[in-house]
Amino acid sequence: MPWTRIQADDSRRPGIFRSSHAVREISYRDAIREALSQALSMDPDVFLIGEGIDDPGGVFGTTKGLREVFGSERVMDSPIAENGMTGVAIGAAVAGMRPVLIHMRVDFLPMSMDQLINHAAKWSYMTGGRVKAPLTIRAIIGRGWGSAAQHSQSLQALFAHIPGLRVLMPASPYDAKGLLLGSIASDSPTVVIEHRWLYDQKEGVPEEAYIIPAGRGTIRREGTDISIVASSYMVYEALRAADELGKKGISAEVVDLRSVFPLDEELIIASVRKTGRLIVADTGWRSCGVSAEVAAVAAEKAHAGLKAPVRRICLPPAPTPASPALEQAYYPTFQQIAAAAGEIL
Amino acid sequence: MPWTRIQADDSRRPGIFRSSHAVREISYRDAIREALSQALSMDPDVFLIGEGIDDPGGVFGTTKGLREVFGSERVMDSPIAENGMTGVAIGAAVAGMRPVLIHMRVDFLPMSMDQLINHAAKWSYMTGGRVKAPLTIRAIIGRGWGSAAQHSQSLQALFAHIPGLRVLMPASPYDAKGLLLGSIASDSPTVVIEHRWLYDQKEGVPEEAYIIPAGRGTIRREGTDISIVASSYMVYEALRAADELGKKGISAEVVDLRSVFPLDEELIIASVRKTGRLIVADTGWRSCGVSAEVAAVAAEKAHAGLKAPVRRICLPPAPTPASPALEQAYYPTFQQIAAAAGEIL
Amino acid sequence: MTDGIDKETLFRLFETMLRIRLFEDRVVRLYPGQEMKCPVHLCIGQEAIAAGVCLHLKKEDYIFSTHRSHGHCIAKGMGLRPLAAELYGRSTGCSRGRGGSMHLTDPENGIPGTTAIVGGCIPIAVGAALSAQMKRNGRIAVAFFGDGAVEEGTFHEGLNYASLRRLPVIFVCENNFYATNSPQKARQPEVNIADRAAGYGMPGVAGDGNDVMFVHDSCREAVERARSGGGPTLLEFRTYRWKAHVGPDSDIAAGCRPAAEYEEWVRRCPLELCGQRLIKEKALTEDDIDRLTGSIEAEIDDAVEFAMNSPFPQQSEILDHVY
Amino acid sequence: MTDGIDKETLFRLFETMLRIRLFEDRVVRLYPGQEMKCPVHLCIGQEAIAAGVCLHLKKEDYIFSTHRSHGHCIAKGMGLRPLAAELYGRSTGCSRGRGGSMHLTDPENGIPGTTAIVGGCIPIAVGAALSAQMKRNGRIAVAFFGDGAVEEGTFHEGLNYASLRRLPVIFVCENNFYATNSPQKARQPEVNIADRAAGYGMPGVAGDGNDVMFVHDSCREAVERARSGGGPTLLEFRTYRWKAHVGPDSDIAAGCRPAAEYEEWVRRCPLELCGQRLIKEKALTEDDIDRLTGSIEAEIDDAVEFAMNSPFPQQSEILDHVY
Ligand SMILES: Cc1ncc(C[n+]2csc(CCOP(=O)(O)OP(=O)(O)O)c2C)c(N)n1
Ligand SMILES: Cc1ncc(C[n+]2csc(CCOP(=O)(O)OP(=O)(O)O)c2C)c(N)n1
Ligand SMILES: [Mg+2]
Ligand SMILES: [Mg+2]
Repeated sequence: MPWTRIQADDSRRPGIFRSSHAVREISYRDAIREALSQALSMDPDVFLIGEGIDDPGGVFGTTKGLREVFGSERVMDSPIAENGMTGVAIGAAVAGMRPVLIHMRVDFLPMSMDQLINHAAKWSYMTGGRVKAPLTIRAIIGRGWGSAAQHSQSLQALFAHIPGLRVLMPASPYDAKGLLLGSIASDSPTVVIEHRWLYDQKEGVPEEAYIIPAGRGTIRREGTDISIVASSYMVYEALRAADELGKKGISAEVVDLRSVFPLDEELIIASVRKTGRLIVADTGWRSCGVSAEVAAVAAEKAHAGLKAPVRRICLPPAPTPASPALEQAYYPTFQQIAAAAGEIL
Repeated sequence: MPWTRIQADDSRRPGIFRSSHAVREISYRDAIREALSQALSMDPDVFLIGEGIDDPGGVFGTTKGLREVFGSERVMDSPIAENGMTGVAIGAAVAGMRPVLIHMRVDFLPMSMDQLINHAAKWSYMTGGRVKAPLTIRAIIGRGWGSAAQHSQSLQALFAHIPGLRVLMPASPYDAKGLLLGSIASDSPTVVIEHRWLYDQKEGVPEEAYIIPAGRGTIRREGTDISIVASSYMVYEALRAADELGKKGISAEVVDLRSVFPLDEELIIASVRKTGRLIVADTGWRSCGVSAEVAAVAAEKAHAGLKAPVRRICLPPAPTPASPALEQAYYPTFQQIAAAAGEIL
Repeated sequence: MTDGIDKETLFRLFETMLRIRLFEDRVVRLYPGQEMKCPVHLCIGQEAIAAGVCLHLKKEDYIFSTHRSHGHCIAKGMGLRPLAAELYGRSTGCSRGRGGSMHLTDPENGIPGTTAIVGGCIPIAVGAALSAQMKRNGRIAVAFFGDGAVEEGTFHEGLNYASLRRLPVIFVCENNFYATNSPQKARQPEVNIADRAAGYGMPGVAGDGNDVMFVHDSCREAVERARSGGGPTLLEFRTYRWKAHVGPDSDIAAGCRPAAEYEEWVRRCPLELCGQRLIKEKALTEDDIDRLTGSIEAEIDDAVEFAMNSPFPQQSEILDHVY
Repeated sequence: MTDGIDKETLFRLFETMLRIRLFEDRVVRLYPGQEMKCPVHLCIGQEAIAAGVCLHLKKEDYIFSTHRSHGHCIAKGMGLRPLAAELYGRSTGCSRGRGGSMHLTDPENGIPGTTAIVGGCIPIAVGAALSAQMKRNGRIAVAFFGDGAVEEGTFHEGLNYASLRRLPVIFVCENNFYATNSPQKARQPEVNIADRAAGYGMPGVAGDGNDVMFVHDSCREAVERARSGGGPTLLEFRTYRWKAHVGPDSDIAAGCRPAAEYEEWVRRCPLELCGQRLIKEKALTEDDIDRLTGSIEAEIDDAVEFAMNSPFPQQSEILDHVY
């Protein structure tokens, strides 16, 4: 098991991006490709599979060139059969492989909820821990250009409800590499959700393989007046909101969840206790969403510290509209976050 | 449309069960069968479909005898093909029928999440409201007898996350009939989740057809010291907990959500403002669950009134164990609710 | 005329194909303007199937389709105005701007909606056929889908149920040999898609999807079977997409598909095949085609102008139509 | 001996069937005691399939199965102690009491787990075969499933992929003509399940699942094909369940299935057929059968005692093994 030889990095790096691990800046896209390439190099049991992942585009560039290096035996195209192929990946995993199953959009995962929820998530438990299903699922979310109701969802909450799964949402290149390698190394099924709008983001990323374990958030910016807890692309909106608020003399702390299941409750609680105010910004819907869970954790475990009502910044309770005019109303931005902060300060 | 002729009953009846509508007491099971039978009688576009629904058992008695009365053209057996048959039901619905699709266990619905989430929930929106999918899905949850990980889940949160769906969880016979008729009458896809342990509960239920609209909870017991918000079977555990607490001089208010999506936020907020304390008891898991949503609503909209941390009573974050010894640790009861109340009073 | 197709029919088929082609050619030209802000999956090269199938259908018959549905909707009778307006995200669009190119609707013309989930429309079409059977209203339903959809469980579940209940539905597989850039042989064993019909106890027919007369002929029988209670049919029409999977550009230079393959199919353009035949049979002259082209172009001009002059939905309407 | 089956093999097949039968008969007797607190789906009447298939398999070959898996696991080599302990929810159970009857595990004997979701095990078995192909370890995988599973999309998606990749997997459909109380003809058009194989470009064989020699014979070829890189096979064995869908009782009196149908199948008991044959061929006497019965009963006594004396899992372990 080469996986035990990789160094675990569980630092909760403060500060904004691009600041640390200075050697070399690469994009979120390249960080993902590097993680996949290193995993394939290190462990012959790792393979990638997904619809069209070996095509010239290479899943927005994240798998580009890997088939040429590792062969089509380990970087495999797939039929359009999401539930079945999830089952195939589970079967390979319980028989000793470490598959990485790649979906161009998270919207196709509802097709595979049976294999994910009833099988992958439960295999270890149902076998009394005797058989593990070390499966990584990459799924992509995004925003805009009229992708409409079926090509634009942000369904992390559906997975984050299910014990037995882990759900990661890297916001930075550094995290994208470390969380993805961590999930491939882990013996449990993990869903890694990437945001298309982050692929061009750059940051210092170590060349060697490293692992960020699930369940650890990080402080992106320290602050004292209000906590903005966010994940994935919403971390950027939160940072912009913090800039805006800073101009008004308000000091916002930005917490990046990185892992939405399990949650880093300690980090959330500590931040809320410090600032006394909480905004949660999520890429998904509100009802029973990740934002609900974060708010609930605060209400349960940081109640005494909460000086004001919690605010949630989420998608409105509607499917995604195609029209650009409606998309503008649909997607929350830093302005809404800043405005919400104004309401509770 | 016979549906417009049914009287809507949106009373939020206080008090415990068996107290009102006194004429005739029937069981939750019979209330469901009566609703189905009346819907079939009133509207030729209504039909029932599901795996084995016409067999001698008749879905725990809830469809028993209906095929004999309405014929196998309207009370139909189905192949074992949950996603496909959900699609068939949607297709029938958009072409003018009002199907009721019945699942013996909610655990089989992950098979059909694609048709439910990507199609049923979005059809009205994607067509700009020009075409509706009036589909009712009945799904059953339960407890015990080693049903284990794949036959025991309580997955309401997965549906309650999705705009375009409605999710109802009747706790009483009166509600079972009214909510089911309401969902058949509605033009939107609705998931009605029934609890097996409630089938023998009896209550006064009017003979005529009536409708309880989605989004309205009800106060099951008035109280002043603490609010216990629950749904489905957990309403009974909440009422027993309230009895226990009453013996110690603590006055608990029990709120039955009835509709978990949309939530009756007004009712929750009013209760929390009155009592200042909140326990949420749900049949499902915690993370991103219905209990998270209720707690988040309180933290957002009743913050000023909250005198203590919120507590959630849910399943532990594990799949369901088969062993009776572990089942005992798995399912929360009124004791845990009462103990949680003790902690925050 | 030969093959049992009269000139009148052939002309109508040609006209429909031309309307589809010219409309999508216009999309190709307009798209770079970046005002049509939604992904477009063009069916240029595949028009014969939409035309050949839909000519058999009555207004009240149902069609269901996919991400690549412009052609099917035009052939089924959708006006170009609401179609163009939908692509431009306007409130006058056929789906009031909520759907975009992938979700077109026209219930008055038997288009209850289209879905961009591969295989998603198959069981839904079966359900519409179930409704028709129960209501005894004589309607039939058609599901259009690609070769990729054949791999989805919905294909299997849909065909099984349709056959079991002998439902009035026709499964029309447009086999263009690719799902995005993935060739059929990377996704399916070497079995003709039409031959899968036998496993469901229903007839299957395969053939040239660029020959509109073949499409029309082979579909006639399926329609008769469906209308007369004979149950479903699986039709596999082989064809080729000229443009990239999504968007107005070619993907050949990018190495997505072999250039020689592409060129061979372009030589077999469905409009050329049909047009040449009409000319040979003296049912049409080059001039007629020009005139027809002119009048359709004018129709498209009007549709685009209508769209551009139409209002966008209001932001305040964001929660409308959810339920 | 005739049919190319030697006495030794036939005897082993008989012994395996008898072990399954006697174990499940014991479950029938013990179940009313209400200490086996989990739903049991008995395979009494269907034992020949488990026995005939598994005799070909090596310890390290994989099997995957369903809610009705006692027989498959016993035939594949699972000990009766961990099996009984699992049914009693003990921590010494094969799944440490977490799985119950529907989720049996024995990785050392090639049983990575069973799933009670209809059709769920099919793609998973395909994935295990993919692993074997990639690791070149010579293993094969078998998926056992019922006639109901044939209707699920997972059947279609699994078979398509297995054939595409020529994976070493065998699909064993135990067609007992019912899914719960729903007859096959209410769920599928009239097509032999084995004939569906052609649509996937793989061989399909159908036959008498109560004739253990037929099962064993027809499986041999499938195993050879799988091991030699020839790809998957679909086998349909027709059989009948004697007990209710779930639980130890008969469902005949309740009107779930016709009594005459049941009686006809009981006359064709797989153990009787095989036992008579062994006796006729003088490979076995009634006395031998009695002795064998006695020794298996003793093994079962031991297993039940082991189970009853085993501890339950601790409540404090409720979060163990989730990840
Ligand atoms: C369930 C699902 N999986 C994947 C996709 C992404 N996707 C969109 S179109 C497409 C290819 C479909 O191929 P085919 O069915 O042959 O239709 P074509 O595009 O060739 O017309 C894929 C994989 C999707 N939309 N839905
Ligand atoms: C996906 C799914 N749907 C429904 C069920 C409920 N169910 C359990 S067993 C069964 C019948 C299965 O029939 P078959 O596959 O023929 O197996 P058999 O019980 O006859 O051995 C059904 C419908 C289930 N477990 N999983
Ligand atoms: Mg295609
Ligand atoms: Mg069966």
